[in-house]
Amino acid sequence: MSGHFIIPKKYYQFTFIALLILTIFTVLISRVDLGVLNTPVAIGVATVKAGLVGAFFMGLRWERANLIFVFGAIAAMVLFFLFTFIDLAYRGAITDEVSQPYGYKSPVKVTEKLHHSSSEKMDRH
Amino acid sequence: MKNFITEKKGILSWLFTLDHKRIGIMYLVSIFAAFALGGFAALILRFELLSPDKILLTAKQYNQMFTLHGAVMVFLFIVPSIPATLGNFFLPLQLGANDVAFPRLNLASYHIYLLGALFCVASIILGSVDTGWTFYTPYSTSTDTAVIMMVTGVFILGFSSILTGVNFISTIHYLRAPGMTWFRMPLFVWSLYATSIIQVLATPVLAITLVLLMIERVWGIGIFDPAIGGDPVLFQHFFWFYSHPAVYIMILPAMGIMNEVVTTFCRKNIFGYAAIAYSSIAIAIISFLVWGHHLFTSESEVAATIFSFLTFLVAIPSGIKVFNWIATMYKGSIDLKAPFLYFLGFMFLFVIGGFTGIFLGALAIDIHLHDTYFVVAHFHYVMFGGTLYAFLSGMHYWWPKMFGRMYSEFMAKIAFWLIFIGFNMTFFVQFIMGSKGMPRRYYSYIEEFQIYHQISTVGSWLLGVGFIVMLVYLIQSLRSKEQAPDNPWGALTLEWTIPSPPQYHAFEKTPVVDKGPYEFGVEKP
Amino acid sequence: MNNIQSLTKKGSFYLPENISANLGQFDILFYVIFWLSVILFVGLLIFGFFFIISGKRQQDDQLAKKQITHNVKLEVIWTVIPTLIVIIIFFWGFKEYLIMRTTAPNALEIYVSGKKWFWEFTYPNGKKAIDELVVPVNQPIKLIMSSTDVLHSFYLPNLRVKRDVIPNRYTVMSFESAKLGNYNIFCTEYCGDQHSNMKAILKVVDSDDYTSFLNEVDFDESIPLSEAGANIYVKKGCNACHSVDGSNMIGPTWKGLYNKNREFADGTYAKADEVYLKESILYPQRKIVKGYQNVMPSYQGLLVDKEIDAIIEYIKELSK
Amino acid sequence: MQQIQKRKLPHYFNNAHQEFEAAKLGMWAFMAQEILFFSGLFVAYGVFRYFNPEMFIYASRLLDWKLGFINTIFLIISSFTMVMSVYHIQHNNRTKSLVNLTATFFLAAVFLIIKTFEYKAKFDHGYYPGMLFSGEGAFSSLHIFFGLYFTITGLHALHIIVGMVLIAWLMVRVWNGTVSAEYFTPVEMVGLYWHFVDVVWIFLFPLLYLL
Repeated sequence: MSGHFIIPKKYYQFTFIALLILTIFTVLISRVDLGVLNTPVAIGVATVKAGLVGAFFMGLRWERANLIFVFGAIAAMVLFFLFTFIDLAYRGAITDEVSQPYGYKSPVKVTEKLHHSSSEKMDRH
Repeated sequence: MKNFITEKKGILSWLFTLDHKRIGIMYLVSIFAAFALGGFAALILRFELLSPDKILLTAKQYNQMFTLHGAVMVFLFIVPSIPATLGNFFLPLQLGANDVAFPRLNLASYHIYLLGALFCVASIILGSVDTGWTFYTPYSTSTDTAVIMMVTGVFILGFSSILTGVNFISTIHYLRAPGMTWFRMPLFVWSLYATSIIQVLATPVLAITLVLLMIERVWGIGIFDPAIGGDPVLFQHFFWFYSHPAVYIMILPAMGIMNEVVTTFCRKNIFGYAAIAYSSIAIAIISFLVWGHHLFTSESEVAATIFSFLTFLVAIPSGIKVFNWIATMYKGSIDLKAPFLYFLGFMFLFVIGGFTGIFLGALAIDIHLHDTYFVVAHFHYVMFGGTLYAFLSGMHYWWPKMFGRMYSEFMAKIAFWLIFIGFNMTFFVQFIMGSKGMPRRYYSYIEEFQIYHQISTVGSWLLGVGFIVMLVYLIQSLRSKEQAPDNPWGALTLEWTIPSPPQYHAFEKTPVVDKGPYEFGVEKP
Repeated sequence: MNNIQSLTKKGSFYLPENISANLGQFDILFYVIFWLSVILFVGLLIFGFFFIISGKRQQDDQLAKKQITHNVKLEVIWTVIPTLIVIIIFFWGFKEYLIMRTTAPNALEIYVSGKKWFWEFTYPNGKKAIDELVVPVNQPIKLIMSSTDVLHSFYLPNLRVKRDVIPNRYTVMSFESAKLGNYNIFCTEYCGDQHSNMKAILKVVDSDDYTSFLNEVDFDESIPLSEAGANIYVKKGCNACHSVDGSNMIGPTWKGLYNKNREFADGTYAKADEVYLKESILYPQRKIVKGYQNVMPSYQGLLVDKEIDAIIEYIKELSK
Repeated sequence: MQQIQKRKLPHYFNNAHQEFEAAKLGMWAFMAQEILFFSGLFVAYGVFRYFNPEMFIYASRLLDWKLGFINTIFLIISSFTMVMSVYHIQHNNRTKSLVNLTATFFLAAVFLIIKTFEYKAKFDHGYYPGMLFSGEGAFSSLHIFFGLYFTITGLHALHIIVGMVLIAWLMVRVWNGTVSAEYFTPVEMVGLYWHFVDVVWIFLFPLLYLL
């Protein structure tokens, strides 16, 4: 276990430089419009960076017992995403459900025609 | 000989103690106060329902009363009930440790609990909330009652629960006595481990839900309020993602106590130790997959089908545990003392609660039974019949160990039967009323249901009397002078090897463990 | 009032009478699960009772007769069998659920709008009714439901169906009734003070009664205006929030209201004359009397002008 | 810098290694809780991006990504200086550790200052959160994006402020010698917390600014 095991300095320096490069890469890649791939690539690069910080800065690379918590939390988060999106994606699959155009009350000045595109997509379900 | 109670005198020595035993006792007192407040609200509710028209409360007051009953019972009483009281007191002792891993954090979690309770009580005074303990939007963001105060209180209480979970996980991992491997730990510790995992992973989602609710109510950012583009069903997803694992936070420690009680009062090794230990962890994991069965009437059909299937999977580990306990009683030498009576009560009521859960799991049946009194009866059978009965069983089982005094067995039996009959009279009638179509949270109802409500209310009076009798003989036992023996039930787990009210520094020499927790009949080395 | 069929007297021990044409299997599934649970529960009871009797402890520290710690065969059995039973129940429940949720193509569409504390039905020919859902028998009905303020839930116990009614979204529910008569409709999603009064009546009639209901005009000229106003006071649900005996409920009382000086929340004043009364019926939000919540839904399109005049006449009658 | 003070091991632990491991496990359990706390916000972001995708793309154009980029760089540097301060305290050269800690503290402060500039720029355009939203925009549900934007970045900024308080508390302890090579647990724990806050921003930056 890493208790008195001190992580050598070079690990930190390499991860630091890698993080800087990846950040610049994130910005550059976002310039290029990859269409549907935009979000997965951005999240992918962010996950790589998070992995680097977790593995070396936070010392997870030399851990064993604590990994269950990291992966447990990530699994719970993924479950949360998954099931919420199953409900949202399949709304109106069997009994057609139509989302009324957002009838705005006072707080928001309606500047554009009420029936904007996203709720039309919902109507076409 | 000084024990942890007479160690230091004075209220400050209690309020700022780092001793896990004293923190457990302080939690016990606060839990009783919360239970009294919630129970009193329940009695008023039932009294009001004696007739369809107004007896005591107006419609708005009735709504505030059932919200008070729900919120106080769930957040202030039943979530912290077993882990914080008996768990705090006996987890370190059962592991052979002298304290939890982070005593200051333990004290902090009690003070956070008091602060949260203060907020909840303050919200009651400032015109209490009338949204139900579920705070569904858009009603909770549009009503004029003190929602912000109550929601802040519950937000703070969430952190007390998280810190207890963090504390227990570290204690179980690192403070076990030498020789106590994972499969030589008592099963109460296993269930507290599973509970702590849920507490740590589920409660923060409640915290973020309540923060978003408050922001929605104050600034109206429009994620839950449908008038400005939000989606109320999204709030229900957020809320139940925490609240279903929360009901397993309530029942898992209760199941843990049942293992201790059944082995001691049958003087027999537990049947299927590994099966029970693994089923606790299995329940902890599957509990994160099933929250959608609270939304069968408002979510999409595909999601409802998946949630219904997974709900049936979570019933299997509970079934395994019940079968294992019955198998433990086979050929046991059974001693019908009060803790074991509450164990039998738990088995009787929890099995009824479990089977009615099967009704509610089937999709078509749930569409008819959703939000009716059938659901009210189901969760009272599982929470009252399950968690509270196990809590009472655990309290009677460890009462001589905690206070060094013995309660009168005869009075305990009277209280048991009063509560058992009162409970069944109150809630079994609600099953029938609910499946007939009586919706829940109704201030007035149609004439035909009056007879059911009247039986239920009379039953609730019996319950009230039963708990008063219990309070009397428990206080009487504290005032009696004669000292209870160190191990009145002849149990084998570590907490029974030390003097009755344990000293502040419980284990002089850390015990070495070389065999399982319930190996009766194996000669001591 | 019109005789609503009782939920408790008709139907089986646990369930109200099932008048649905396509959900006949529901009650069978309910009682299959019920009797399965009873058998298993009584089985466990007998085992437990027998173990207690045979195992009574004679002297103090007598150990158990046999220390059995596990029996793999038994444990496998009592894991696999419940899983199988439970999966069968799942599929049966799912099959029934799909019948419930699929709407027949020739369904009669009725719009339902849940407002704070009453239901408003809009029939295909535009006729609106409050708390009264009239449907022809043996005809699939499709309810397109939405709420104007908070969550409600439309529940027909005798038809075993329920669906949440969500603001700003249309949710759909369908059923087909096979029996005539009047049945209960409840709101089952908590929606505030009068949640328990948000009841409506389902009237299943044969098809020609249905068509006559559609063309029936609420208003008959024969009776005097104020008396018609009194009927509308009950029929349109005004009695839920306004009293006629002087006691103030959710809304101010109508007794002695006419030409009374009214102070509003924003500090302005006005006399309660015909213009003010008509405006408050059609646009309640405009003038809120001090000390009252702004919860009254607008009756625009719900009351024709003659009906509003009748109500104003009735208020004048009350204020004499 | 004062003398390093000897520390007595609490009575319920039997060796320092066990205490350090227990503290780290407790911290990781707390990190799991924080992951779940922010997961709620990410799910809300995902849900409303699914509801109105074009509006999110349009709205993220309104944000100034250059400031976001500089903020990300600052947080990564602060993570690095935090790790170096843990490294130095483990080697017992307390001055270097203190220097790194102060650097982390100031980088965090700069991050917050840039944040306030961004908020001010938003307020000038009238993009207030939720109810007070009075901004112009091609989409009528624009207020949802800014409601979410202010909630997520606000809560993240709150975590950074808590982090800064913890770092200040650490600087005091390094100074008065209660933290040293034998007992550096607090430094490691605050380091873990700080890296977590940085990781959350690493995810937030592309999601809010670039997509």
